[in-house]
Amino acid sequence: MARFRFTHAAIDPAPLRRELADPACGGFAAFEGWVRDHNEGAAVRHLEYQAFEALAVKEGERILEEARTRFGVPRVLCVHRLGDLAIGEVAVWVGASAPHRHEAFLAARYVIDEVKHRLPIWKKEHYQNGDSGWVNCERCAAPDSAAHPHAHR
Amino acid sequence: MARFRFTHAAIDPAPLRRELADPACGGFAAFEGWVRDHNEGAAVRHLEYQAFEALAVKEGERILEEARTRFGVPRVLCVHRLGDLAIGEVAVWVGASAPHRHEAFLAARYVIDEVKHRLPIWKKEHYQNGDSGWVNCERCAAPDSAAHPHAHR
Amino acid sequence: MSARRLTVQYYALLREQAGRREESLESAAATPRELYGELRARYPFTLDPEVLRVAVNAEFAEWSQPLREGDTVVFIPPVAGG
Amino acid sequence: MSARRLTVQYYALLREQAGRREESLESAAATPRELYGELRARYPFTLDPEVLRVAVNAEFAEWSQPLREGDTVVFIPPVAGG
Repeated sequence: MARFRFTHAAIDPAPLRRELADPACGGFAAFEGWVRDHNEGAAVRHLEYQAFEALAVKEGERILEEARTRFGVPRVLCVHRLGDLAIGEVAVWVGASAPHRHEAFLAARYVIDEVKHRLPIWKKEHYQNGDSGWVNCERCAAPDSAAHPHAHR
Repeated sequence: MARFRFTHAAIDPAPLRRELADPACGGFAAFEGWVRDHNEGAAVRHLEYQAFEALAVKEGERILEEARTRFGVPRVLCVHRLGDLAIGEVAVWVGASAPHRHEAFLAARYVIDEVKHRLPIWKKEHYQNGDSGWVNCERCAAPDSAAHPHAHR
Repeated sequence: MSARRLTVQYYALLREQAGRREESLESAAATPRELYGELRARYPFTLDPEVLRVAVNAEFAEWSQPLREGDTVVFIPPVAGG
Repeated sequence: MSARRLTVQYYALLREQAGRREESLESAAATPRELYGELRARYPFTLDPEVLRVAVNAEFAEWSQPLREGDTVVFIPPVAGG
């Protein structure tokens, strides 16, 4: 049941939602992360995603299993893009189908939140001005890193 | 800005999500209501949706505008199917794109909840055993209607 | 007590029980509440007004709103919800 | 103090600062903590161990976990989050 996976090709949501079709399900919730043209005030030209795939796939499967168990959602799926992405491209897709909408929404939200925080996936932003940087890393490496607000585990 | 609309043809989510594309948006949340094969223990064969369209479109637009204002979500869209639907078909589609995922999820959830409660849209279930009934109406009309749990406005 | 020409549209269970989608009628009813009472005498409506909402000219209205010549009235059964 | 053959894989900022994706090395480091200290002497790593996590053989591990012959070690920079 390989429900979490990576791809180096563009993500097409249409066949993914068909994987979640289930005549017992009345609600389907999906989330897509899109590449934005800016981040914290800087104009972004394109993005690069890199993952420690061997660990990320295992941890991704654990997240999906947690969502299934916790919310009683029979079908949930997540696909994450790797490599170079242009503005507007889909970086990550999450879908969940469930008997009722409440559980479908909760499961989709849970999966994307956990994926963003737990999976070893890194994002390098390439800016319009020619600079680039690994999101979060550069600030951690800066002298005032003790003051930055995000949590590490 | 006709963002709420009805259709008598099958709903295809692919072109709908493209309507919400926005390079300033990093999160897109969608909900689909699917026709289930059962409801409250009864096996459903197909469904029939009917709407008071003139009022529903106006009220639907109001709901979408509320979502935009309340959650600061630039793009939100809802399409509702009418007529006869088979099991597994999409009855309603909601999509919202926003700078960040939290607002996209909140807006999609708000819209589907309000659509289900405020719009004059009725659903007749046709059961495998040959019976049929307008959901909610039949129970309201029953002698013990005073005891049934759903609220009327 | 002058009669008005009104249009009434029916949906869902009310459409089935009235056996029609729409009709034009002369009525002395001054409000939607009186109109629904008239119609219940004519059709086997099982829905009490307490579970209905009412719309006049495609906007939600009060049951006590005065009806005017040419108004279109819709009684709204409980919606599917869920 | 016996040396072990270990594989180290690098990702993101660490990959750029190490100038390589992976290497095989002999090390006397008994734990990931000691290994990162060794590597910092060789590469211009700017990330303090406090902001990293560590994985051994593709599972999250403790910094104090004893390293064994043949282990593959990955130091995990802060993830993109957001």
